[in-house]
Amino acid sequence: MVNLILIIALPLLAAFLIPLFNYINKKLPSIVVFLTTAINLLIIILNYNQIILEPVIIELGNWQAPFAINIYVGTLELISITVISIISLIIAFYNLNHSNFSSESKFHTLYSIIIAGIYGIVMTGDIFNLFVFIEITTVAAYGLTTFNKDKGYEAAIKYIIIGSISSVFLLMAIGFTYSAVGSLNMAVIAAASNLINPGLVRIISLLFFVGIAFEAGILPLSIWVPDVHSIAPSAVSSTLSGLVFLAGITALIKIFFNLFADPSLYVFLMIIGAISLIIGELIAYQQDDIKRMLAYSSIAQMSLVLTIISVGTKYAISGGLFQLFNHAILKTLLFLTAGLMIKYAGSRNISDFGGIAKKIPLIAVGFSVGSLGILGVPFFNGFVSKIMIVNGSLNAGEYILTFLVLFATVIEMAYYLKVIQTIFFGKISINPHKIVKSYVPIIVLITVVFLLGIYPELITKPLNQATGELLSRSDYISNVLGGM
Amino acid sequence: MTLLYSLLILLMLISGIAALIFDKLVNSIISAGMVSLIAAFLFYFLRAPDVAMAEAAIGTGLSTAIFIITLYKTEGRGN
Amino acid sequence: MSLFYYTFIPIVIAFIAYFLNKKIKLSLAILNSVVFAYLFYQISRLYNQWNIPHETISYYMFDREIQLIFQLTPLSWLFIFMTTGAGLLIAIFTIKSQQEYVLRSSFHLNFAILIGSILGVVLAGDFLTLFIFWEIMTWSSFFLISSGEKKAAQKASYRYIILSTIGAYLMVTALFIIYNQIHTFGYNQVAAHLSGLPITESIILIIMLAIPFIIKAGVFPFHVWVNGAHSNAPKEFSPFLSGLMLKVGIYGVILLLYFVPLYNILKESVNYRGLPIFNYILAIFGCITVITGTILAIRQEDVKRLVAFSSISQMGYIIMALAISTPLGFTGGLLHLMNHMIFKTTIFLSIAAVIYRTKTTKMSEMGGLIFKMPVTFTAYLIAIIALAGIPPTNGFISKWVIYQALIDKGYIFLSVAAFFGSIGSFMYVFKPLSTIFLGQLKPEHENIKEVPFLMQLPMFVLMALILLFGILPGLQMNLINQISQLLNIQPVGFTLYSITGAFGKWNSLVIFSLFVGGFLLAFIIFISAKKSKQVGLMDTYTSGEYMDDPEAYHYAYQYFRPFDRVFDSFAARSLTVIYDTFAQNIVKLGNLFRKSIVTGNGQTYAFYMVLFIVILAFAGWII
Amino acid sequence: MIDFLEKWSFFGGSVLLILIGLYGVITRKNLIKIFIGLSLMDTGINVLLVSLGYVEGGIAPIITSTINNNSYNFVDPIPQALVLTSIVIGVAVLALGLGVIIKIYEKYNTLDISEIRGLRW
Repeated sequence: MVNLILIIALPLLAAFLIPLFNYINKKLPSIVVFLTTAINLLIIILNYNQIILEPVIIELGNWQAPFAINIYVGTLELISITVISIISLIIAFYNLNHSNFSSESKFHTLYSIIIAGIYGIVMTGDIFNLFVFIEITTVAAYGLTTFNKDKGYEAAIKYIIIGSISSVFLLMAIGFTYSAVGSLNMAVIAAASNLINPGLVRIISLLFFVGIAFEAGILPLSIWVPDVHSIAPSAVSSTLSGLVFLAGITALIKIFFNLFADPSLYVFLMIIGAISLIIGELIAYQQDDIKRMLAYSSIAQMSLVLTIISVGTKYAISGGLFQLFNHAILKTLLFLTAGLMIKYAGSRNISDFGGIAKKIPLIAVGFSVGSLGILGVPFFNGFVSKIMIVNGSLNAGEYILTFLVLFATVIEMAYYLKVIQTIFFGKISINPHKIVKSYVPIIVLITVVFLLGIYPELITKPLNQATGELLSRSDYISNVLGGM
Repeated sequence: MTLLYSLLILLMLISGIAALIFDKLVNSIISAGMVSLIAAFLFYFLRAPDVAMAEAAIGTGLSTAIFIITLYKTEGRGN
Repeated sequence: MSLFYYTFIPIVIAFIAYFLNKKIKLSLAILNSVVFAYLFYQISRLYNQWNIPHETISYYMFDREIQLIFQLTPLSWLFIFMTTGAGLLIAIFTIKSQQEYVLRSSFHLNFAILIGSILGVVLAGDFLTLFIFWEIMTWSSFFLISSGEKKAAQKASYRYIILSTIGAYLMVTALFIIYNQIHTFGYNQVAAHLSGLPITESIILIIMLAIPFIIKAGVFPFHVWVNGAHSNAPKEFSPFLSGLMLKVGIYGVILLLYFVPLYNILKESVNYRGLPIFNYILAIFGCITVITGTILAIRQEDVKRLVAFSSISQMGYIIMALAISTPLGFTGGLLHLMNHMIFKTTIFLSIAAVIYRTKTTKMSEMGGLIFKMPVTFTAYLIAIIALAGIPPTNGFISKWVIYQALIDKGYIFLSVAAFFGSIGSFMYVFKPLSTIFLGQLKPEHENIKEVPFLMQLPMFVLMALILLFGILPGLQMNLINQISQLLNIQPVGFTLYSITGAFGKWNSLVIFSLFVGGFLLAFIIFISAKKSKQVGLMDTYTSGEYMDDPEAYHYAYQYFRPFDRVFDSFAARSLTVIYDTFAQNIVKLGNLFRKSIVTGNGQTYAFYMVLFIVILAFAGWII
Repeated sequence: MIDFLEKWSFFGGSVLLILIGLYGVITRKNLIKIFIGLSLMDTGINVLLVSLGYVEGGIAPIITSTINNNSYNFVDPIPQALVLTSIVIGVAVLALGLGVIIKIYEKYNTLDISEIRGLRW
């Protein structure tokens, strides 16, 4: 058993050593980032079998649970960090060839920091620590947004304004929680949440929701997403859209299922998610800029996940979680391939991608695999999650929700197919630019997509376990606090 | 004592509002610095001297300084 | 060979061939033909082996293993036999016909996947398997349609996929409503569960299950995708689309009504004139489909569109026959299904051959090809004779049985519609005949040759089949009676060359002899008569004006104008417009959201945040 | 009156300061003023957090020469630790934001946020 704290510490350490490495060799930073992500994956694989048996709790500084900051890795967190490590490894590999930014070492520093932050958000068992990791992630994301000099600053300023406001709300929620419970440990708060004044709990949960949902792609709060995702470099877009959203939703799930399990709030989450889903899809349909389209699609997908999870039954939650992880994989694939297509065509507009598939077939195939996965074509990973979502929502008797989800998928189909048709069957209308073709990340991601589509039990079995853990709060509390 | 706190808080709020309604940005920035300074005092009265020191140094000093630098680098350049 | 492999061999081979295709240009088409031939051979050997056991694959979903079941019945044998047969003929056809086609490799890849998925749909033994392969079928056919060379192909395929998906989602919703109660997707269990439910509930579920099939079959009011898809698909795919894909929809209807005997549930609902209301409405829709398809087909100037509308109207016959659910109707429907597949494939293939040579689909741009492409002409001629329902072709027999069934039950309106469609079909199939093949040759088509042998071969095979089944319908009836027995439908009496209808017996051998005699007589007269005089095409007279656009004066242009004028107001009221308006309104709504919400101003976004909190707080989160 | 002030002045004052900051962020057009608003919000939340941990008559949680045996008499140190972290994070974000503002000014030659709308719809 290797200490899991390493997977947060290593990227942070790498981040601050990167300027040094950069001094030695210009190529070294990207290799270092690649190595750290690879080591992280290795650590997780080594620990996998143990964590799947029972949750691992690591207390920092050898203090007992309520007093020390702790790290809690249950099954949900385990799946999340596995997905995160795989995707961050793939993106780091992509960066080996593709990071031609003028300030390369800064890019890799920030990338390492954001990875560390994402791991932290998922794994931490302490709400203030959660705040710190969210801030680490967002600050790194602000920095990464500006790497596209052109409009990056404008996107960044919007992101910073919204991010600062929501961090104030998050901090306020943490303050109220602390004043009510007297502890920052999630398990203690969970144990005490029934004793707090229910009105206060509702205020706190609203503040938490606003503070975290802005990082999780829920529409009125995440309205900055299209600007940032479309402007940032592709590797960053895929990180933000795939991983940061994943972490954000995971944090929301923890807040609403572990901390304050108040089922009367789920209906709000469901309505917010449903509205956000439909609006996100409708706006995505209008886009001509491919990355903006993908960003709106991410918003819609995240809203879908939130809506389904807030149904609150076992089937619905596992379906939503599966969709969440699928989305992380698929959006990485989509953003990476879209970025390559943009570079090749020299334009962001979908209408300029006509017939691009004849020139760069693998990239076009990668994009279509991603789209078909999101649309839920059989034997792609999205199919199983879509089926599970339908099953979950129908099982809970949410017929209107099922209708909305399927309606949204039809709209989604309309805009993804527009792109696929253009890139495969359109007329060539561009004079192509030379690009570095990196096939390995795309092939790996396509393989993962089909692997999960054909053998869904790879993820559905752990997911069922994770859902079981989420729905039994008392186990979580007693796991962390022991016999207290 | 309570009255003193309340007065300080009132002053803080007034400087906060002033920071927002002043036309000249320099005045706004200085008002914002005032808010931080009063907050530092409040921290001290709330038995948090360490926080008070940090707020005084960072909130009042550093923040104001970087605001002024930004102002100088942007619209203040002409003046 | 295991049933499971029938679905996966084409798919796997397709991917292998796709990568081979970079090196060897024709490898995909040839490999596909070989694979389909092998499958065809294997499937023909499966005939009469109805008791081979079910096969299952387990697929872990939700929190349990779900069994995907594959099974073989006479019904599914009929469809897999037809699928691989049609696939084989078309694959052979494409070897030569696609040499200049850029998206060749994508065509073959998707075509093989499509064949595999149709085999999966038909061999499926439970609804989930059916749904999975149904989706794959929809998607691969979507890619096939959108790989058409015309620009409109993309829009057409778009309409196709959106409609299909809406149908599929209705089906999946119904399936999971049922699944949540019985935790299985098996045909029998679902049927048993549905018969236990209150009648309205089960009828709603049945309709939801049936809609994807009805959409795929192109029945009114979901026929809007058919003409666009058929006319814009690659010319080699249109035959398959019309000949087989539409029939898979029919397979679904048969599956629901008879195989999973939901008809028994429907019988207990409101009956109207001896039919469950669902069936009656389906029959009426079939009848409307016949009329709409016929009228619209007559108007078309584009030959592929014309034949597409003809497909719609023929599907109406089949639906009508199946919906009235008498033994005779069922037999007629299945007969017509097979026969339509044969002759419609022939028509589309001969048109594909014409397009291959002339590169156009506008009828007014062709003419006089009879001397240049005699084989294609003969294929087209025989096929349209079958389509119009003239003996001694197979089309006549199936239509005859359908009429018998309709009149026997006394559905006057349906019978009149069927006759109307039959007469209309004379008109619309004659239009391409006279304008493409007869008349005068266009100057630019002076050097056209007959298509290569590999393209003629499928046409010969199909022509032979049309005549064979026209003379010996007993060959088909043998299988149909086996299906009837399986589905507990009373078989219809038959011998090798005769069928017993409601009002008598049809003996095709006698009629065939008569026709051969008549044909010989006519041929002798034709030989002995004086040869007609050939006039140049542009040798047209106007009243002293110079003609700068002879195309507009071509006699093929607005061929049946007087007839069309009668139905102008009818044709203007298009369903497509309604669907399009609905879609546009959704798009407009999205645009409204986009313009009003995403203003680009960071401050507005901050304001949304505050507003969001306030609204949530006062909507009941806090207060 | 005094009781009311004693009970609510810190809480009310800090919440009001946050709201004032929020108002500034939403209404002021100038980017620097918006960031002043953000820093006001930060200050407000810091005061709020510290006041939540304040114990009436307690002493500062720092080691001094005075001997104090009554450990309950300490003001809760955790919120103060939080506030320290939050101040540092706040100023980091502020510095980053102001840096971006300088770049924006170089590019758009304005600080009016309503004119910086290259990315929309």
